Amino acid sequence: MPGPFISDEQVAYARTLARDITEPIFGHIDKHTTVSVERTVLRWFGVEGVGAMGAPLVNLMVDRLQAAGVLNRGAAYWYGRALKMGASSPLDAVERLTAAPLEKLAPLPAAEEAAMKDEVRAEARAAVAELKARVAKRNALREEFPMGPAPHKYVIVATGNIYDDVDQARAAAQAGADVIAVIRSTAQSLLDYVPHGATTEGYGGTYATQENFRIMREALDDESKKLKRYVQLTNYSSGLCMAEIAFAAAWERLDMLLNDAMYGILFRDINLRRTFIDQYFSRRICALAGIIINTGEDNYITTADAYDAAHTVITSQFINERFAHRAGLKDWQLGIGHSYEIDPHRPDTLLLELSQAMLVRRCFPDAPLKYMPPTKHKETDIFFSHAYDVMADLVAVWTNQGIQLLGMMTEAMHTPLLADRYVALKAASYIHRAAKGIDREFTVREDGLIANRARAVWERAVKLLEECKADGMVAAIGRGRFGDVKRTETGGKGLEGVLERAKDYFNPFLEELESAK
Amino acid sequence: MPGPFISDEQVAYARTLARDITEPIFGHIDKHTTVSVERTVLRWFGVEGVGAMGAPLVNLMVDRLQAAGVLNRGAAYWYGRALKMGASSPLDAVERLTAAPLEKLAPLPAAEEAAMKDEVRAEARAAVAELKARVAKRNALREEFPMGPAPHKYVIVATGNIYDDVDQARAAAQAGADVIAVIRSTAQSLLDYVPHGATTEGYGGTYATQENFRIMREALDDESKKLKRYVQLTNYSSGLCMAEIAFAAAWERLDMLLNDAMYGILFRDINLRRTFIDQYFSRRICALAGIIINTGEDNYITTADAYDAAHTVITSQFINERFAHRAGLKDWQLGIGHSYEIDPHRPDTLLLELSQAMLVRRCFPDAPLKYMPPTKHKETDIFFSHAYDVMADLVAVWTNQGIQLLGMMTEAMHTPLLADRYVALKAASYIHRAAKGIDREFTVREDGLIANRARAVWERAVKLLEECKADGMVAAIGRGRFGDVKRTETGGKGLEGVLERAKDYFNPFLEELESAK
Amino acid sequence: MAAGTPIRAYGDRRDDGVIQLSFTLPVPLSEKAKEAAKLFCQKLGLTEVKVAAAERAADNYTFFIAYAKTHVALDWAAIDTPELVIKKLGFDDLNALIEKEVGRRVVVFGACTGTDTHTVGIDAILNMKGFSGDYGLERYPWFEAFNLGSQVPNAELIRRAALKNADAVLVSQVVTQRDVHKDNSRQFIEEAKKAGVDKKMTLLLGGPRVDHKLALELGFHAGFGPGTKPSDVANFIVHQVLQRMGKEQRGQHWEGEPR
Amino acid sequence: MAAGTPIRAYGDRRDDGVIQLSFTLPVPLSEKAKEAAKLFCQKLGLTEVKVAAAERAADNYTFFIAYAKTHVALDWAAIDTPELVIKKLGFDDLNALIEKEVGRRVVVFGACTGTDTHTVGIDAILNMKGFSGDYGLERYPWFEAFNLGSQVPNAELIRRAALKNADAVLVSQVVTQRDVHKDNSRQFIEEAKKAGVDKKMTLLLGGPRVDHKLALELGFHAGFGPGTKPSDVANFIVHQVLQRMGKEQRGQHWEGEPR
Ligand code: B12
Ligand code: B12
Ligand SMILES: Cc1ncc(COP(=O)(O)O)c(C=O)c1O
Ligand SMILES: Cc1ncc(COP(=O)(O)O)c(C=O)c1O
Repeated sequence: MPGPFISDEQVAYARTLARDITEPIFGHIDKHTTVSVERTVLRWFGVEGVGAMGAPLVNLMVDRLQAAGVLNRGAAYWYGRALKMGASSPLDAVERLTAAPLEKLAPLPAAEEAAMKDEVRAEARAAVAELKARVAKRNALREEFPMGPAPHKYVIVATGNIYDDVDQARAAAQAGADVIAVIRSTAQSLLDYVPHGATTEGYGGTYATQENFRIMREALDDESKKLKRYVQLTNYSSGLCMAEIAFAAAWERLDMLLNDAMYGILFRDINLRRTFIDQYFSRRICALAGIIINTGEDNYITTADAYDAAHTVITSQFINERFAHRAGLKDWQLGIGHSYEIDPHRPDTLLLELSQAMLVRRCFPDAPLKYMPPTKHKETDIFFSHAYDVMADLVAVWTNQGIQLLGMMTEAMHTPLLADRYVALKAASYIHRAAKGIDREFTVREDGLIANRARAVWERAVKLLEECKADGMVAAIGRGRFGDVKRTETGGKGLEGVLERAKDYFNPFLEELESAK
Repeated sequence: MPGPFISDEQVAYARTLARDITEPIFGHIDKHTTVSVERTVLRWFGVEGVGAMGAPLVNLMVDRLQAAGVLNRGAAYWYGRALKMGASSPLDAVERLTAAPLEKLAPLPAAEEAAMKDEVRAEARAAVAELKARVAKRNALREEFPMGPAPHKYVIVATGNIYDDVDQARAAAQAGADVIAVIRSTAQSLLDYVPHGATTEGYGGTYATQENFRIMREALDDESKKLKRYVQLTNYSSGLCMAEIAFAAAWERLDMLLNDAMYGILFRDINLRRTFIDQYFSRRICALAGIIINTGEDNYITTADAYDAAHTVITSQFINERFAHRAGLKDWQLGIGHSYEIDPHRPDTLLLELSQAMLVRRCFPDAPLKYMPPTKHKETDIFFSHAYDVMADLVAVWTNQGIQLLGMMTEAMHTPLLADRYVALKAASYIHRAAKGIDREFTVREDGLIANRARAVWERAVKLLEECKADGMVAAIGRGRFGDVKRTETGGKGLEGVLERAKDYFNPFLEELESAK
Repeated sequence: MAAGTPIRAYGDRRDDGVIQLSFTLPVPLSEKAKEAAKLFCQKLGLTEVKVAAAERAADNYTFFIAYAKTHVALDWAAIDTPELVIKKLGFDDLNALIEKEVGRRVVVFGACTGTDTHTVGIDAILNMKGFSGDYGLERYPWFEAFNLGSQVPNAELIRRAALKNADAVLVSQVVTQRDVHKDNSRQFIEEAKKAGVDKKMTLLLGGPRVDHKLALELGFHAGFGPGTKPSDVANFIVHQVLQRMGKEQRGQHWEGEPR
Repeated sequence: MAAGTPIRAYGDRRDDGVIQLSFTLPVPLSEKAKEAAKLFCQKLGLTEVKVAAAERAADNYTFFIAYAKTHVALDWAAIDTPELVIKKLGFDDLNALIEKEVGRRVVVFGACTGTDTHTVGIDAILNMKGFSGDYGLERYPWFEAFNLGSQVPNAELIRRAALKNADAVLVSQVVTQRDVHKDNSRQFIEEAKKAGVDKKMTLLLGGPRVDHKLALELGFHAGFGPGTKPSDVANFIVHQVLQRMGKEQRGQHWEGEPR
């Protein structure tokens, strides 16, 4: 059992701090939108496909609206105007809007505008209903073929080619994987559009596209039926297209998404404001679609030292949690991220890792939690690397992780081979089988190294929360408090895609999402 | 911490039972001797070398004495007589005795006999002193270069060729091994003589010979000095030459010996009486030479099922302990054997293994304990096999094993390659470093699976002790209670080498050994 | 897989030819050692060699882990494996069949011969308890099974089996260092020939490194490897007996799985 | 080892030639698959092949583990490795030497170029903190180090370095899938040639799959692999600067270990 280590009041205090830290950011979020949010709106209306040059239609349209200086009213508004102009289909709407001199378009009379908005709202409601129906279909399949017990064994496929990925994902599912993550091609985070169609050329991963999502989910549906065990699919809702990807994933019935409030800022140098706005909308979609989000605190300790920066993980988790709750996500949807990353050459690392994982469990008792295996200190000696992963398997089952990324013995070399996944799955199954329930066998001593370390980490985590509250998140990020990376409010990519909402900003999806219970 | 699980009174009761079980056997031991014990006596006097046909001189001499029907007075007596006849050297003594018509030799006058015995006693005392001096030299080296912390990592070498073994042992020591075991050639247990000289042809292991012991210890002394860390050496004092090997090992400064009160009976079909007598003398030598013995209960659960037969291990440990204490061994010399052998396809195996190891620790708090890795359920999938071993590493450090045999990833295939040992040592070092002290971090819950299982095993162990007491060891072994193997008192190999001692049986070494404090 | 398609190793993508190797070279760890490891792999015909790890196993030994590609391709259709197909009858049906068709108990002798003492395998086949829930031959009322245990000389096993006119003799070989199992098995076959029982009795070999092909090569009638169940062996032996009696054609087996 | 003695793999005994392999074949698990695996190894020229494990990785994939022997022998003396020998000066001595002999701060630029975002490696070399207790170049008072971070286009890195007349340019490449690191490195060298700086500046490549030999092949002046310490790089660069200044002979290095 994870100890108390700390009192319930202390945990509650951290939550208050997180609320106070995020409130001012919501002040900002509520006043802004981004090109990506607006593209998401259009996608949801059914604007699909790419233009002549291969650019997605939603990009063409939103760029047009932005160039015309009118995007701040919301793409939905202009979509409505296009319908008014007689557009017969979303595609047609795009064409009409792209052609029209929007700057000069006269405002509609108030009543007409209200009627138009109602019409658009109705269409949005229908689109939301359709999304819900798709999600319901997914949920029905999940009920028909119940998932295996947690920790859910999560493995990645990353061939660069969606068809090879399918091959590998099926094999992984057969070997016992509960969750398949399709890793994205390197630097997709920085693309300010979502590539289109099935793709077969990526580096270090496969492009996240709606069609790729569809292809993979279809294969996994098939495999789930064969195995009589639902196999989950996840991808990345990160980077400049956070919200669009969340939508595509929801539509294609994905089960989880990597989605973090700060990852893009820190690790992709994406503008801070842009990230906060996008993540909010993306999370609203996840909340609706019953998608579990996985946060990315584990990344902090691949750049910063895992022992020294342990507290930053905890601090960030509370902030991520608050952002998530504010976006309507329930506890069961919070795959809060942490990892087994302390340098294995140090003494006591199993105790230290148990301490950290238990502390996280103590703070977030109702969240599934997402546990990452060692990566940074992995060696090219695959036998050592395998032994090292096995210890992470043990901590995962000990602390009842909901989602466990399996370490790969070739982590320090290449993206996993088919056999690497097999080896990892076999070992994890053994450890889970062998050790399940170990948490109920032992009581952790409050005077031991584990408890003392947990309290020390906790203290620093609370201090950092207090600093974030006192000086603001922006200042804290500016000081490199998270992941040893410093970012400024106006630096990074994508700021040009952030717009202040007009007074009459119109986004019927946001209305729907925010009013959903 | 290993729980209490059971009360101190319960543990004390088991010890009483073990005493009651072994007492009758000592009645038998004290009245008998064996060819192997007598050969040991001669070796200790310095009778070395082999005769024309390659048979060791001690065998020639003892066989001669036995053929003449006079061995029951003790080889030492006849050795004395040979001296009396003018033998100038041990070798000369052998020749004289072999030539003389012993049956017809007239008894000595009482005074002369007493004088002769005193002389022989003096020589024996000198020989004992020399042995002690050799042991002191070993101990000095151990003090100069302290050993690494426990669990001591124990690996085997088994090339069949002592010179290859040296190569591999040095490599293993450099890679972190604390103990080197030279595995014996298959079926050496059944040889009623100890092969002579350096050997280079063995199957599944290398012959245990005094010269091989010397060669290996010399190499390890050298390596210990280089590494500034004493590396221990062990071999097998088992089979038909238990006592002789114990002597050779003590003389050549070995640190440990595999030595079990029942192993030969059960696994080598060696006669029960023979075994009990030989083990007593061999253990007396170990006691004197500060050799740690390793018992062989782990073997029971390679033939019987490890889950079902768990209690037989505990029962046997108490019996082995009692035999050992009776032979003068101190607790620090008791490498009581057990192992991680439960079928890994079962659920809860880590909990079950922890339970068993904790129970053993609970019963024998002051013994170093010898822990064996999984062997029987090892797979040829080396990656799985490695992960499986890692869990045994964890249990070993958790329960503070003194001596830990490292599992080899190729266990299900072949005797270890050089690289296999390297891989095992690296993993075990990591686990020991990562988890050391974990026993002090947790309190085991008395109402959990671990504690309940420990109590269930305990109950059956005590029942079996009670059965052994009520019906005698012979009956229990006859029913296949240990290792699922049935043996009878007069079955098995080597009974012809057991003799009732004559009233005037003379064995000055035994006198020395039994009077040593 | 489509007939005729060559088969290649699969690492990350179909037919990429990626394999993993590990080996030890008797050289101290150095850049030169790593280069040697690369050359070593190249001499094996491998390309795109990545010497992933070079570990100091000892002062003069380096342990290497490498990943590389091979062009090796196999013609699946051309691979020939004498596969032992055993479609089995269940326990009761098999006993009933022996009663009806053979009309007497089938006699088998088994042992772990030579210097081998690993009895767990042969016990699994012969003893009551059997193996993973499958009863051993002793449990079959219509079998008469003699398990001579371990370290039995080949000649002794044959002598005892001949005395009882055994239908089958089962040899278990577990220790394989320097092919001692093959040497001992060949010696068994020689003894069987000498005693003239090799044509009369069904000679079976088993053990962790035994397969049907190897056993045939060594002169046995069948070979049984890891995971063998007693019922596999029981069924095979009954077929052999019926075939010797002329009641069944060579190579026949029952369809379907045992009940 | 005696000169001229051929080197062979060492498993259990000297020169036994034993190696371990693992690979996946796109076939379902069966006896035939095991035979295929054996043939596969034999086609690699291996003998005494033992297919130790055949694991059902998926319905149509089998993962094999094999042990076998190879005749491959290497001539140790003939192996050629351009080894980068760096006998180093310590932190203070190196700074003092720059002050005295170069008389100005040594300027270096570094980045993770192309689409690579793995900055931990280049940070370890350049940032204050350094790597495993060894200070990074920023910490050296007589170095002026610019770390441009990740995802920097090659041309941009060269442009910035040229503006400051840098002494050395450091390129880090971590992602290597389908040799993207080699392609990107070649492109860097082309850009450097285009900009005419390839003769003027010391061009260094580093990363987990980089070695000195590869870097030379790609056109860099040196390559640094896993475990590189900043002081290795600092010392190497200072030598290069002194050599360019004509103050030191090509290929020279200081004797002894740093204090
Ligand atoms: C248990 C065991 C022992 C026990 C044996 C107890 C006993 N009475 O059997 C003890 C501890 C005594 C022992 C001793 C030794 N062992 Co041992 N032992 C093992 C171990 C751990 C398990 C073997 C086992 O029981 N497997 C389970 C059974 C059910 O599987 P199986 O034998 O394959 O049988 C199945 C099939 O093969 C088949 N089958 C088998 N025989 C037959 C016969 C017929 C006719 C048929 C139809 C089918 C059949 O059916 C069975 C059921 O499916 C293995 C390692 C391993 N995990 O494999 C080492 C192992 C076999 N032992 C080994 C060695 C070297 C020894 C020693 C020689 C070491 C020494 N020098 O002291 C000694 C001496 C033994 C000797 N003289 O033969 C080596 C052999 C190396 C090699 N390939 O040559 C191994 C592989 C360990 C290692 N890696 O070094 N051992
Ligand atoms: C940390 C990490 C990340 C972090 C990076 C954070 C950051 N800002 O650097 C995050 C989580 C963001 C990340 C992301 C990705 N990663 Co990454 N990551 C790693 C990881 C775990 C550790 C790398 C590391 O930091 N090593 C420690 C440093 C100190 O070592 P080093 O880089 O070798 O540097 C030393 C030397 O090589 C040398 N050196 C290095 N550069 C230079 C340069 C010069 C001039 C000199 C002199 C010396 C020198 O000195 C250093 C000190 O000794 C590795 C796995 C592993 N254990 O290796 C994967 C790994 C490198 N990542 C990988 C991949 C595929 C990715 C992604 C592309 C996945 C995806 N599709 O999303 C993304 C995107 C990254 C991108 N676009 O480049 C793969 C690469 C596969 C391959 N061989 O092509 C790896 C191997 C993981 C795997 N097995 O799949 N990753
Ligand atoms: C939250 C989050 N998003 C995204 C990614 C993947 O990287 P990217 O999409 O930036 O290439 C990660 C990687 O671990 C992550 O944790
Ligand atoms: C106590 C004991 N003696 C001896 C041996 C070795 O076997 P043998 O010497 O009988 O070949 C073992 C094997 O584990 C053992 O445990």
